[in-house]
Amino acid sequence: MDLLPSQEQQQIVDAARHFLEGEFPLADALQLAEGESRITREHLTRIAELGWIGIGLEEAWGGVGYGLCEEALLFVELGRALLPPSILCSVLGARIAAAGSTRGDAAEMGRVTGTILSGHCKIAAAVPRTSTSASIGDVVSGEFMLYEAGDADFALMCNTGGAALVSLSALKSLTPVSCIDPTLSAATFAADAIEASAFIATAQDDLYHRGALLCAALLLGIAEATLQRSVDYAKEREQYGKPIGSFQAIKHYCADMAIRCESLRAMLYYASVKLAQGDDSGRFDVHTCKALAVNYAQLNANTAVQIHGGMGYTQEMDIHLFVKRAQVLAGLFGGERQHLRDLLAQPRPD
Amino acid sequence: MDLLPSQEQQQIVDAARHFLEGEFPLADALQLAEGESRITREHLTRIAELGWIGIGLEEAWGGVGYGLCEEALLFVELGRALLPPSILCSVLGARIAAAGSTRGDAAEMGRVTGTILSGHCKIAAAVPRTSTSASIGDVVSGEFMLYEAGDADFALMCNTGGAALVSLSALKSLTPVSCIDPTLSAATFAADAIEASAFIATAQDDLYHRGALLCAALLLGIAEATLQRSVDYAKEREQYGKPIGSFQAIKHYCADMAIRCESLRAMLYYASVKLAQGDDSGRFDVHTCKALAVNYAQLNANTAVQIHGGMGYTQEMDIHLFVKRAQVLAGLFGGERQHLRDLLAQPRPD
Amino acid sequence: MNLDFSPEQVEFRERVRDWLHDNVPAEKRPPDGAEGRAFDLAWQQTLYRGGWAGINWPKEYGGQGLDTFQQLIFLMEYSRCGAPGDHYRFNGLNLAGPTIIACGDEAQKATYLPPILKGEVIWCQGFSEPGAGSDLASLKTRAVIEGDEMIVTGSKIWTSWARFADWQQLLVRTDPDAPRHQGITWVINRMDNPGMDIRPIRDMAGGTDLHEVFYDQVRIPLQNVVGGLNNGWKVSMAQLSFERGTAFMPSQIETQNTIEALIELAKTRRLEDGRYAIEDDHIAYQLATLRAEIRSLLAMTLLGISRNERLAMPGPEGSMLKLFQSELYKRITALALDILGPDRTALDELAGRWPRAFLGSFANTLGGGTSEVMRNIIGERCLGLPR
Amino acid sequence: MNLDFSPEQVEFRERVRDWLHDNVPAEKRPPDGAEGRAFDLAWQQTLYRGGWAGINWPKEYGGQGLDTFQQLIFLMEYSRCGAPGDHYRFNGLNLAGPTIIACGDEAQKATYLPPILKGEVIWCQGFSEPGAGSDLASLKTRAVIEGDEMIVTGSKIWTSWARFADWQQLLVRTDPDAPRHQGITWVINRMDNPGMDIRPIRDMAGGTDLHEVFYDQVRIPLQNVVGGLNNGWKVSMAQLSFERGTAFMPSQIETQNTIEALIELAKTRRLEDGRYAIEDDHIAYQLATLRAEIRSLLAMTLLGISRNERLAMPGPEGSMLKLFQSELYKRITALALDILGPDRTALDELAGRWPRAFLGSFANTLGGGTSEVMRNIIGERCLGLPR
Repeated sequence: MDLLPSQEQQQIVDAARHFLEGEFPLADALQLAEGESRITREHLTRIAELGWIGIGLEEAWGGVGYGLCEEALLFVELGRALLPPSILCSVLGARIAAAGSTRGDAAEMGRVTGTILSGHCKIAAAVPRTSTSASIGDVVSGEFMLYEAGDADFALMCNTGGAALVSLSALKSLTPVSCIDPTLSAATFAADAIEASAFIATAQDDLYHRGALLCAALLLGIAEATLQRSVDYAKEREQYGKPIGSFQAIKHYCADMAIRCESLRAMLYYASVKLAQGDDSGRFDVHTCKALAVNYAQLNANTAVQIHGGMGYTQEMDIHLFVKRAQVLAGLFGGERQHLRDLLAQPRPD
Repeated sequence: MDLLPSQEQQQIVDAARHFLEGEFPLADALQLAEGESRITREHLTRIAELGWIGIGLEEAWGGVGYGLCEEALLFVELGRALLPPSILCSVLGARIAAAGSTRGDAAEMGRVTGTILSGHCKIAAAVPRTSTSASIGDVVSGEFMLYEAGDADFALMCNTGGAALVSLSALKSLTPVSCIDPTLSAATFAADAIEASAFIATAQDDLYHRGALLCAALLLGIAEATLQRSVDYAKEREQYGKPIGSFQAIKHYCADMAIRCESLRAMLYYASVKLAQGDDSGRFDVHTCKALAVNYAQLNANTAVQIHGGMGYTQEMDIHLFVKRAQVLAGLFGGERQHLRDLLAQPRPD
Repeated sequence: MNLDFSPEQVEFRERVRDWLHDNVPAEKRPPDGAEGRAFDLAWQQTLYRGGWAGINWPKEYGGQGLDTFQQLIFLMEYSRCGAPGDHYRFNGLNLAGPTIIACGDEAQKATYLPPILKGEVIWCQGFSEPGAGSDLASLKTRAVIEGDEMIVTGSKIWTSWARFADWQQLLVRTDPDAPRHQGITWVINRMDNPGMDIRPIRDMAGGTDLHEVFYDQVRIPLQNVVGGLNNGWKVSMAQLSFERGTAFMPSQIETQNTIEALIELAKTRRLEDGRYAIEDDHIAYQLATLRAEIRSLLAMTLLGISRNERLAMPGPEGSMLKLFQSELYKRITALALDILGPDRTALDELAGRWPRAFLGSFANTLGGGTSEVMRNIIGERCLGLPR
Repeated sequence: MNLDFSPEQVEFRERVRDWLHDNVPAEKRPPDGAEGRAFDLAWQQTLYRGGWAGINWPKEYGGQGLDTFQQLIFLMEYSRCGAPGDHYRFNGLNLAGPTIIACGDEAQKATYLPPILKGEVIWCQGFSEPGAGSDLASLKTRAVIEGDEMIVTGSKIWTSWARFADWQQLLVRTDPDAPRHQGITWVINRMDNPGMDIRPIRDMAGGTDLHEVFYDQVRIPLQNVVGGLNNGWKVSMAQLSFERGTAFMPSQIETQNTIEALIELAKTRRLEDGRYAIEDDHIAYQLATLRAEIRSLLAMTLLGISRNERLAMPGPEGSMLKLFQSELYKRITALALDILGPDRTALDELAGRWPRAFLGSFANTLGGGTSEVMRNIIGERCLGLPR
């Protein structure tokens, strides 16, 4: 038993962080036009070359053959760097396509798997606007909020029953929406019995909980990044002749933020292991993880604004991007309320 | 328009505070045996002599003839001094008896009114353990928690429908309960169609809302007393070579406690005026006041323990008595949940 | 303890209500910018013509010379009928104007007050500096006296509406050798004064109302000094007590509109599970608690006014109102986003005003003194805790 | 990242489980006092005889010489089956014992360690003083060296179980002229030493486990000094890291039992409106959030152990566990009272253990470092913020 990342796992983390800091400095995001994507098609292929999209996919399907733990570790770094959720959709999309390639239109899905893994296919996230109205299966209906539809090929939609890929060309009328997150484009659409390109049921591959876990990893990245920025700023910025970090109000905000990071990181590791090994408590732990992640990432990002004072409220610093991204990720793969309900409904975990 | 107490009202407050500090110093409460009442029969008659029990009662009924505002101001001071809730029951009980004296067994109720007002009759508070099961009217049923039954003559019970006085001798079997508040005795009883000595419907005199408001006043006394003690202690107690009140953690706790006091005091004044003049929003304002009072008094008392450190956790200081009394008062005349529901159900107040 | 209005006050309220009913513009205020300025000035002109400008300002400068209660009655009716917010007019009406009334000389009053009420000018503030946000006393913008002028060099930040303002109330350091709270001067500056550079700052809600302002050898006549040279700390403290006293009254009253709108939203929006939001007890209790706290905010405002009326000067309790209200507003907008579910990420009609209000709410606990500074002030000035 | 136990660890767990199943006493621990002491010692003796005393203590002193993971496995099984809490044994097993192992000399180890494991003695602590609660370094209890003894005069407070303890780990000032963190010595004191006066303090939950202890010319042999004269600060800091590291592991695991019991309570108690408490969404979300946070507390404990195992010494993260758990526990018990409604004021069967637990919970954010001190430590030692 050892809950810390192994040396090999730590290398994946370090390499990812190094690459992301070098290639996707957040300062760039401050220069983008509203709705302009930080990840171009070209970027996506470079990311794919690193093996990130197939990192947790079995080698037999063209993946790298690591597991969920490595995927989760990588997504913490992607969250910290505020890379867009379409990468999460690519990772899950590759699994749908790969599974789809074993039945139905096998050749086509095999080809799609390849294009996703090579980064030549972009997948937008479609979130049911109310889960009661959405129906996701071989045929898809309902109202959805769609992120990064711009130059995407597919939309990925997912609920507790399963996950589907829908060709973006099948969606007739997208209504553009001005997104709270200026680095993401958004739109809504109503699907009325659209045929999915591929669908995979939860019983076959539990992408809902996998997605929720990876989304929690992205949120941990936000919680940690905003803590780090706050601590750095509190050491540097002086008021009344002292660094503001020496004032208890600020120091205690930071301490509470640190506990949230520690709690969430521990829970992410724990849930990753449990879900990966198909443990009885795996889903309970994922619900726990996502519920905490939504709550903690928002608290940390929002507190970071307060710690940064007036500057934190401007778009000259990047703090606001974390606040906004946390709102987007809060809704992906089940909101806080839903995960809390689900975890309370479960029997006592061992 | 002037929301502050008038000069005459302020005199009532000052006199009450002076009397209470002199006659009922809280230090005495620390010496009591568990369950022993701070207010003996003799004390009660002295209090009655001051006119406190009939302060808000019409002169025609033997009262002093002030109104609800003066009553509320007095009860803040009674709350601050942690005088027991039976005094509140006497104040309301006098109204029930007085109204009862206008019908039914008029002579008997006239006599009871007199004994209550003269402090020769003690009234215990009976709280429905679940409001759904309690039925309060000319006949009373349900399960109740009873405070200060010891040497009481009547129990007062009240819900939104009205308020009743039940002779304590009519209650067959009291089951003593060890009360969280060591200065109060407690018991439970189940009433199965017991005839009330007197009952007054809300339509005739709204004792439920009056009781809730005065209970909120008692809770404001707790909120203010614990703030005052905390501030005094924070100025005096040194750690790390400085008064602890100079540390932001403590200072900011105190600031938040002060805001709660200011908010609750303003609301108490406002609601008193509104309820007294029968304004449309009167009940809304009382629900608001009691809901805030329960919440704020608990927060302030609990925070005061933390500010007082280890000493606050002992029975050598009086802070714990406020923590405990706040729990008792939280349940009288409707809990926080109930008042929140009621206030939300009302139309927008003007 | 009474909330009764006198017959005269009731009659006054009727007049206010009638006039507002007939005169409040039907069209919405255009977004910020030149059109916003034009709208604000036009509305102020309408108020002035109607005899409603400067309710409690002295008559000789165009005000109505009425008391705080009449001002309160006016503001309550004003807020209730959804009349336009102060926007660009805020500074002149609530900060610069009252400060000049309190500390200015006769000439200054005659020169600067009437144009504010007549809707001819917009004012802005120049207090905070890049290095000194909460710590106002450490400001570094220098003013060297030369003859009957001061020559100002330095920079200011968080100046609202600077691009669209005519005048600025500016704090500068006139004596660098004096202790930090001394040697500061409060002075009136023209915004088209040569040597100034005004740079808008984009805030997280997308607005560009805030600015950084740079001063390079900017000349200001000494007759523009208000309250005397090197006396600026005192003048600005008087102002902060207005800011924390009555200046936010309209927004306190407005907060009630906001929570009522949120309750309406909760009655019509469905959650992920298909229920109306208000049917979720967790949401219902939060709404009820906010409604209760906002009701007490109104009561606190009335209590504060009653106190001011007796004591003739706003007390430190104004800091409590400021802190309480700004934190409440943050909780309201955060709850709104929770109610909206996945739609919360939409900045347009889909989610109404709420996501933008949520982003804007972060300013409330920073501007005009951070919540932490307010807690210090409450602890030290209201409760007497040691610094 | 793995949670797999090795075959040996699984086998170990089976043995623990079996033994506990056969040996955990059926009767409840009697209330505190002499009977409590007898019960605790008897249970420790049973553990010792069964070969389960001092799981990770060296074998030569009666321990089992096993690793942290085996200790963890033992504690998880122990907590799960509802075995007796540490109570009076806490100090010897978790604080005094480990400190002597880490800093004691050979003779001290041989003398003091075995009786702890064999269930022969109870230990208590003498650190805090009336004037110095959180600020340990300002302690004033004086010890004057005379020959091979020290003579102690002063007083200590918050000493748990003092009336029922045999030994005390005591911090005294041996060099009054040294800077405040120096000149302090950690020494072993007999509780029946002449010159001592032990006064119980009644806590708000009604317990009398806490004491004030007065020392009037109390003589302690110098051979009882652990870690060297004037080196007591370092020794006690090592101890605080045990306290914040693994000592609270059992109670962290216990917290899970508590929230599960509260969830059960919510399923069977009815609210004022007649519904079961768990049907109220507000209560349900709070229960779910607490269940989630307590699940993460377990994960944090495992992460902490994994870290300790690699780094060989508990890190400052232990402070996070301490703070997180104590605040969680307060929220659990406060929620319990909310669920209980009017019955919450009963300290007997009517409301079960909850009201007393609520009162007792206040101790958690005070003892062993207040929450405010813990936040300072986290800010300064974990995050590197300036003092």
